[in-house]
Amino acid sequence: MSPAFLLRRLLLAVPTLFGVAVVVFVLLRIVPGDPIAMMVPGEATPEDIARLRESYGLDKSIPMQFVIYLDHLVRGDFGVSISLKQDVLTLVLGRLPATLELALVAITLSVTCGFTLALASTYWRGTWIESGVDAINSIALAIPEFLWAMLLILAFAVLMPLFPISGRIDPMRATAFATQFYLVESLVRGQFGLARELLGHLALPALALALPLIAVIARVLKSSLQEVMVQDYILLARIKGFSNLRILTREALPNALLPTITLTGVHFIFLVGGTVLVELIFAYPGIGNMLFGAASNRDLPLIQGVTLVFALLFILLNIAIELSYALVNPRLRH
Amino acid sequence: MILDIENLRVSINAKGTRTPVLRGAHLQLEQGKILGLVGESGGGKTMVCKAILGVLPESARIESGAIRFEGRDLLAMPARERRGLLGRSIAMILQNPMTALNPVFRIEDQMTDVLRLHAGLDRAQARARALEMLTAVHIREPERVLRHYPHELSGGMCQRVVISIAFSCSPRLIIADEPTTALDVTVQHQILRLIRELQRKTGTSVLFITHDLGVVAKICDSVSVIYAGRILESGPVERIFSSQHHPYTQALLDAAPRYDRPDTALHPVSPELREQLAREAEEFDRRVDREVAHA
Amino acid sequence: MLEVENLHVALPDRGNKRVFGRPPLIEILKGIDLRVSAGETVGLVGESGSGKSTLARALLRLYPLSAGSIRFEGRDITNLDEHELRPLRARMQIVFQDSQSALNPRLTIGTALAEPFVSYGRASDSREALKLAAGLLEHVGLSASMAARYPHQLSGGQRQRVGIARAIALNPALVVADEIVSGLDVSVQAQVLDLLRRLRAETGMALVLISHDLSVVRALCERVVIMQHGVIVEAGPSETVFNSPQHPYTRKLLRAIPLPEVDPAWIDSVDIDEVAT
Amino acid sequence: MRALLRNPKFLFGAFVLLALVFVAAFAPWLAPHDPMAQSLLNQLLPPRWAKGGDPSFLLGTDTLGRDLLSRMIHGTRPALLVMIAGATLSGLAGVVLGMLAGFFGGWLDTLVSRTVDTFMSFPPMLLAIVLAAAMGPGLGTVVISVVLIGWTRFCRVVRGEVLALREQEFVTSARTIGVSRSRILFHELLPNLLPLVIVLLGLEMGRAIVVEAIMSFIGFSSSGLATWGSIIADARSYINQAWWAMTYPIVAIIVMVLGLNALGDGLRQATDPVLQR
Repeated sequence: MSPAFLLRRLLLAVPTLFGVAVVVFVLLRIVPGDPIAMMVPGEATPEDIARLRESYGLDKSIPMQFVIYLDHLVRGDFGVSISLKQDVLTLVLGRLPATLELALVAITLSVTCGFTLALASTYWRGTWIESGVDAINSIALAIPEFLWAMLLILAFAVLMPLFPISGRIDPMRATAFATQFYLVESLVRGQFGLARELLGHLALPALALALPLIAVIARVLKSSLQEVMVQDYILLARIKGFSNLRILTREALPNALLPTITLTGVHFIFLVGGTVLVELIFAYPGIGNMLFGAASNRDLPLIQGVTLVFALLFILLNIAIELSYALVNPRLRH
Repeated sequence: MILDIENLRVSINAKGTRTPVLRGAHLQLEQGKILGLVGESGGGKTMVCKAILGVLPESARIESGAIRFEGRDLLAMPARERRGLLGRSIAMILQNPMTALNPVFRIEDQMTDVLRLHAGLDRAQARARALEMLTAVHIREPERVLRHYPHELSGGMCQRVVISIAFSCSPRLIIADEPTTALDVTVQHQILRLIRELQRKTGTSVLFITHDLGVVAKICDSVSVIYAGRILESGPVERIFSSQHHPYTQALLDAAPRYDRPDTALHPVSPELREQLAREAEEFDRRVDREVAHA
Repeated sequence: MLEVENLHVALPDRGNKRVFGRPPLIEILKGIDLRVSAGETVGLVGESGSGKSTLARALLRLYPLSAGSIRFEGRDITNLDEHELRPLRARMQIVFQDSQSALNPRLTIGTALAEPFVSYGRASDSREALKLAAGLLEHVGLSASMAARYPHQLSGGQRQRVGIARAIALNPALVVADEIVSGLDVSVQAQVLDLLRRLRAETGMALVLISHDLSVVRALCERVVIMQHGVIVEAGPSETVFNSPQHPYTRKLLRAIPLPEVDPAWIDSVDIDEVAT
Repeated sequence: MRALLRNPKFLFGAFVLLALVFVAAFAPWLAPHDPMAQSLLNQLLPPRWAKGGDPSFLLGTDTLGRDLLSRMIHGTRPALLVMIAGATLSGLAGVVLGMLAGFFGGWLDTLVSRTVDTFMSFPPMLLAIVLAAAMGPGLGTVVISVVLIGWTRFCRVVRGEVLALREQEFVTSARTIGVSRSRILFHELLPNLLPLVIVLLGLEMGRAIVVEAIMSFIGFSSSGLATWGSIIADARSYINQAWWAMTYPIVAIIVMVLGLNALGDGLRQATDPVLQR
């Protein structure tokens, strides 16, 4: 991985970020109704409103407003939430760790399960294991996370109550944490009881997010493995006398990773995007859930803040995926 | 006799239909010699080679016959023992050097893994042996080549590396499947000489699979011609390239242009000959079916 | 008929992407001079990396030239744009090496062969174009019923015949054949070479036959051009070049060809050491 | 056509789609009750076959005593509308832009690619929510959300495919026989894109139904209508009293999604010439 490549990639993100800023600006300007009118208490005078309008730059022309808006963004000033009356950036950053932990658990789950399924069905090719994996896959693939979430609620919360269906942790115990990364913190501190409770709350939302990705990874990795397994160098490895397991994991897997990362990369992003909905369904206190509150209160600065943070997250994730691609591909390594 | 294939019958069973691909093939390779196996694509050359190595496709079934390696039938051997022979006693050189090496590993890893598995060498010993082998295939800067990835080497260089891997465990049999077909003609010349040189030095026997009778004439001691899964004729190269040969061998010779005989007309293998060979193959199939029905 | 002077072609090096801007160019052809007379057959021989396939495409202006000039039938075509080239394209054709990729996988053979007639208005309607296409198929020794098939349903030799049929559809003055028999069995190769020989005799078209195989070129060509690393090292009548090769590279190429004659000395007549990586 | 009728995936998909169209068309006649009619006497009735079920409410009732079967039947209408309008519009926009960007490259490609990147930088639901906050709830909002989320999927895939196809020799070959650029795009490339677009359309139609359900679930679809999403949203609140209410719409949506995917897949299998032997 050359620094030049990384630089190129980061620079390419600039127009995308700018595009995101433009789209958010346009979307929020087409909102009917006056956002200022909602911000002020009923007894405010027209002078008060005008003053506020001026302080938000809303009395200027649209291009001027855009410049002011960009200027604020660049300085990291996302404004003040209308409904919560707090700094947007602080609010979003306070909730972000919960979303990140959810996404991380879901991604770990999908990568582990996806790899296991793909490797197992390649190793036991032509047996019932392969057909079983294929069947599960095609169903998991077709059903989006929203329906999985509902099915999981039905199955594991109502018919067979194993897991809680809402929240992140008992609020009484949430005060024990110094950071917002509850799961990481409890694991680092060795508080496994707390970690178990956190994971219990995470189980269903993470599974709902992970299931479609598990299927994608299993399918793509399996077909790449099958493509790789008929290559000459695999034949040569077999003729070198290596065991089947070693050939699969040592010789074939690294080669199958390349197409798998390319083809599944975008699905990791879909997974992170899916947190918005899954958080709402499971009342999980991340930024996605905050967004719904903001949307129903028409809290424009907050909507804008969450949107921009998500966009930034997506762009970083994209770069991480490309980096991992370069890392396993010797042709790009130097 | 290091390799003795007797009456080998293999068929492919796909979608309920059985297609014979090897029809009672016989093949004899003497210790320390190079045997050429020649034929057109689809004639069964590759199937012979896959049958010896035990890497036939899943749809293929061995119906009868024996593949004796140093007197022991590979087909009757337990799978684990048979696999133990691979790499140690039997090695292979593949057609396309650019795809024969694993693209994600350095040359060093790909040369030493087999040495560590079979020769019981440690990392340093294996590396020393790898350098020795690269020198033996006349690579000038073996140290540097070890650090490279396959895509950083030319086709000819990759094939030298593949050859050095094949010879590194001092196998007694090497199967070379069209090892020069993908190479330029000048590189082919070098690689052929290299294989000949190493083979003479180590006394290894080589089964050399090719479609090019010219290559056979230059490198092999004896030759077998295969068509539709049947060996049409076998014999020392001197005989086959002098006068007495099968009409099919003659037809192959007549089809290839020669720069030293520009005025000779080119003749494809005639439909009549193909028909006759197909009839013979069918007859063989019917005979086998009758035998099976009897038994 | 075709005159190429001091032709230079440079193509972008895709393996070497820059942080900004375009990838650097690699010069593939470094000053090629070539003449082909009407009805002549010229063989272009070289090993991989010699630039022969690039030359094939550059001759037909399928690649941008960085220097030099190409004249075709007395007209300078060096700087013509695609629109101006269009009428000339009917006069110069190419047959590609990879017959699989050269045919649209989702068009029938008939449609593919009717295409030249349609695009040059040589057929009044699509039915007539299809009829002409069927005639073409028979002309190259295939049955007219092949028209309903798709490329993947044909064998390699059959596909290559279709490629040839498409190239000769408009009666071109020049056909460039780029490695069209490599990868085919000798018997099929003999058939395709025979077809080319017959078509040339019938139509009087000029043929530039590109191949890595000197024997193939010798069988068909009156003149031969030997290329190495983007330059021509030797050119002349086949007779002369094959009987008394002047350039050491030509001699090396000829010596490297294994003739089907037992000759124990041949194998030792090569320097075994690695050339350059 | 025969291949279609023998393809089980296509048959299953076609059956599901036709059933949906039929139910949507005759909803008022098929539904036993008014989907909005509340009845405090018939709150939370279980399905007819369960203990305490009422024969006139086949699938039971919700907390307001509305007939679930009638609500399910009327829910097919918004589902069908969003599915057809959303998938068609996003497919059209994505395919056209993807083809143009991939084929012509240059500034057009840069513009389209950057726009796709920008749209993909929003979580799909976030886009829909922001849009709903701006436009207010309603079926129109849902359709626009489906298009805004969906067009990038088409565009990305089609552009990539065109880029890959453009490198194939048959495109160069078409140039050499004088085929114009627009004919290359529509006559040569489009047939190669169709199988892919068919599959994508099947997937997108399924997704559109899900997006509609999600938007109803979070209350951003039309509030005055009985939709499958609104049944899920209502049932979520009384899930511990009547778990079955939620299963009807979930099962309906899953069957629709699987059916539409199979329809696209089967249609491709039966019509793609490359898959025919």
